[in-house]
Amino acid sequence: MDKRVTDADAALKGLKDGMTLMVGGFGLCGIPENLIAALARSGVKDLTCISNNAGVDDFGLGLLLKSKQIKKMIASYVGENAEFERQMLSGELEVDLVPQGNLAERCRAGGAGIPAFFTPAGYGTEVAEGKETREFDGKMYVMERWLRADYSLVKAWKGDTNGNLVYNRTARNFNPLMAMAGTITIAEVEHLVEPGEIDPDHVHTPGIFVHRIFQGKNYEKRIEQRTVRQRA
Amino acid sequence: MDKRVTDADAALKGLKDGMTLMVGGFGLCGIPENLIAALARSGVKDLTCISNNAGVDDFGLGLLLKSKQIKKMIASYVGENAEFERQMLSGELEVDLVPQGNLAERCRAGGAGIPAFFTPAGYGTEVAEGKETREFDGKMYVMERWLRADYSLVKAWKGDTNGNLVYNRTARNFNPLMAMAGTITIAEVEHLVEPGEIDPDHVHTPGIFVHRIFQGKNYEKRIEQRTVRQRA
Amino acid sequence: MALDKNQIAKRIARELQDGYYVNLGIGIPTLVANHIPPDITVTLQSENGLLGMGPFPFEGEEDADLINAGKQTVTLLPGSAIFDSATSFAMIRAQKVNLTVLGAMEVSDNGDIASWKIPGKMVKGMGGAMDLVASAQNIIVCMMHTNKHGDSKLLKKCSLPLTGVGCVKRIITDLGMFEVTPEGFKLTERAPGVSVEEIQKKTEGRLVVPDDVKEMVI
Amino acid sequence: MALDKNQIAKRIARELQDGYYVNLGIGIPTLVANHIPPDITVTLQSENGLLGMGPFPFEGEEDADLINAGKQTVTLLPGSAIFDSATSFAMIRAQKVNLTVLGAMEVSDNGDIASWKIPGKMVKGMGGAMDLVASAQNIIVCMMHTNKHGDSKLLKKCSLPLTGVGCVKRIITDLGMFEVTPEGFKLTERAPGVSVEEIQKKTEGRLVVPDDVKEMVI
Repeated sequence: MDKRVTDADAALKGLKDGMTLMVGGFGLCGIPENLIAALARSGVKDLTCISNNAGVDDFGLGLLLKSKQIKKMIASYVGENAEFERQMLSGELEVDLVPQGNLAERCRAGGAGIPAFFTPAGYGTEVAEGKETREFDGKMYVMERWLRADYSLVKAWKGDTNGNLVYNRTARNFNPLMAMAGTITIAEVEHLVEPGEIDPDHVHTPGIFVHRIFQGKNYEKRIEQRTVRQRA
Repeated sequence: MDKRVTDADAALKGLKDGMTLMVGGFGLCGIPENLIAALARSGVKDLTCISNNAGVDDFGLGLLLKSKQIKKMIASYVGENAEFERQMLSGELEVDLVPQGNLAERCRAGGAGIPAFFTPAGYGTEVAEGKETREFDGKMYVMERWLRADYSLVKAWKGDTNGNLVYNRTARNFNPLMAMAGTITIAEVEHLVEPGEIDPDHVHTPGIFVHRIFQGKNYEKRIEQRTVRQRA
Repeated sequence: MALDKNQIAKRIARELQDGYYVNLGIGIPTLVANHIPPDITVTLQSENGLLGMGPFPFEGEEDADLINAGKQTVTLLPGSAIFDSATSFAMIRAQKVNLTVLGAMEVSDNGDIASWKIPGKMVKGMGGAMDLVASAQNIIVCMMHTNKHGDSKLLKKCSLPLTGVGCVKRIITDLGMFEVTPEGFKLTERAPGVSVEEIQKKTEGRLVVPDDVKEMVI
Repeated sequence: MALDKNQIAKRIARELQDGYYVNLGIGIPTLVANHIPPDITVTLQSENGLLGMGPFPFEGEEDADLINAGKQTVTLLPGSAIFDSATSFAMIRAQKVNLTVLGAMEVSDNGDIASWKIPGKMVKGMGGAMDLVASAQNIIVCMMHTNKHGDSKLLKKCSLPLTGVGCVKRIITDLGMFEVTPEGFKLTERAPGVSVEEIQKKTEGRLVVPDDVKEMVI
């Protein structure tokens, strides 16, 4: 099953105003740069975006915030983005802040057909307000629901035309989980290869989860905190 | 953190009568042969074993059934083992049959700190009797609890002394999930290597889940259904 | 004349569509793989953790570490993927598998299926069947129309412990093909040479027979 | 004299044991990595999906694909492992991580912690902090004893939205080290030259002062 499409713009076919998207990445690490740029070009709006972070002011999801294409953001940490904070505090942007582990597990649950599960994170805090809580083996837990997306946009290092994906280092992060949870999952990869070029044991995301794939270009891969040590 | 022990017998230190064990493998594929043999030698008894299958009469967990070391078996399919069927029908052996996907997810939940989750499998059948059921988005689900083990015995193809594991082909199956869910997880590997010899991106089970590791020997790797095709 | 196992498998294969991911159960369903139309791409999923299952290995090339859910030695195709059992059932529950084909002991006219247990007699376990039937968006059951005593296996109500409730969409037996509808088993095709009367006689559950029931083309 | 950040980190490092897996939060906790005793092996977990985190890379060797949870460029050590975010928090919730060290804005004398939000002002989000504090078997909070207005951050009750309830086991501030007990903050060590009186004055929550409080050895 050849799932390749020509580019990011073609990959977004069918994506409409008001849809829910998952966008992979942790900070600016492992984000689908080409797809985010194409989203900005497309002008699609009123999006609900599920992503661990919201990019920075001029890169990543920050681009879509600046152009006011995002109506609601579901994320765990947004401290790197001043425009985000402004829109949230002014009420322009709906925000649902979710503990990072709960966010990851809720995406996986969406891709695993598990509609709800119990987690200790957030118990006794405002993120548990209005949610069912329960004791198991002497400890309190909160029931959380799965998250699913109309489109999941992920970035991998390598992929084959069947949709099998391999990630590089910590650019993996949320990408495999979000890939599982999309009704349509689009993968952009740095290297698109033929079936057989990836060892089946090394596949991180089996192709069944991926619906469209293309080789991205001009990766900027911006570093947020460049920390180095001196050579002795 | 060097987690290597000398052999299977040393690895089982602390394993006592009445404990709950998880044992990896699907059929005879990917079972910890050395650890099962050591269990048989040890004479430890009244075990509760969680494993997808129960081996065959003279191999795999069948060895421990024959010697009556297993008090209770939690499995999804036991059709390959006549002694098992005899002990179950006679009431000598307690048996809890669990849908395979629920079994896998319950092991993962145990290793992921998720005490309970909802699953569609088994709804309306006898495996859901006495369990909470609930509707989510128009579909019925059953609440299932995590499974955890005092000891998890797994088999990998390669492992390093930090406990990082890599599995080979479909010998992976339940092993990574059970590795997560053991209070003590013991891994036997065909190739024990030094830290640095496994690419961090290729690790299937991160070492944090593994407490003891050793290189097994004399692998029999028996095939249950040898199916072949003729050369043209 | 009633269909043989290969003919059943061949008919099921015609339900496959290009791009489908398919899980084939043990027995007759496995034979479906031999009849996939050459002009479409179908990817086989095996619930022990394999996507892109290939044919049996050549003699001498069997790998004990590479089996399917029936514990048979198999091979990998280019572009296949290996994963653990939790991920395997994740893709099943999330309905990424487009079609599940499996056997049964009994099916009822509301779509219930019994396939895993004969109390006091046979207790092999359900394996992945309960997960598959509770999750699949499209399920085809294939089985003999009657048991060895000649009793119908298409029932008003299953007598054996259930594998799943209201989940079966379509059934193929040696006598014909049936859709599960609110009115019961709807006969859509009859096996070549098999009469509607014979099917009526051998079906205990509610049977809906449209005016014109075509003979199956194998 | 009150401890500086490096001294706090150094003191925390003495709590590490051979074989520990440790998650270090952003800020002072990160500095703990610089003081791990050379005779023990400690493995650092970073919740973005990394086990076996090494030091910062040499200049020119930064890899945008290899960062820690603080988004800093880091390196891998031999025997490290990479995994997705769900697996990362699986190991955290399952208490495979032996020790979590993190910062806080406020801590209450029953072990509640507030660290993620100042309503109407600062809303960066909780990141992984809520998961870490709800799961860890052993949590050390490190922070300044008072805020920039001189108000105590060791309180009877947190005034800010909570990150977790009853979870903090131990606190290290610039003034001393404290255990959370049913009776309140128990002072176990005071910073060199800092008096018990000063600590009492700057602690709003219930403070338990044993007869003999040793001076901290850095």
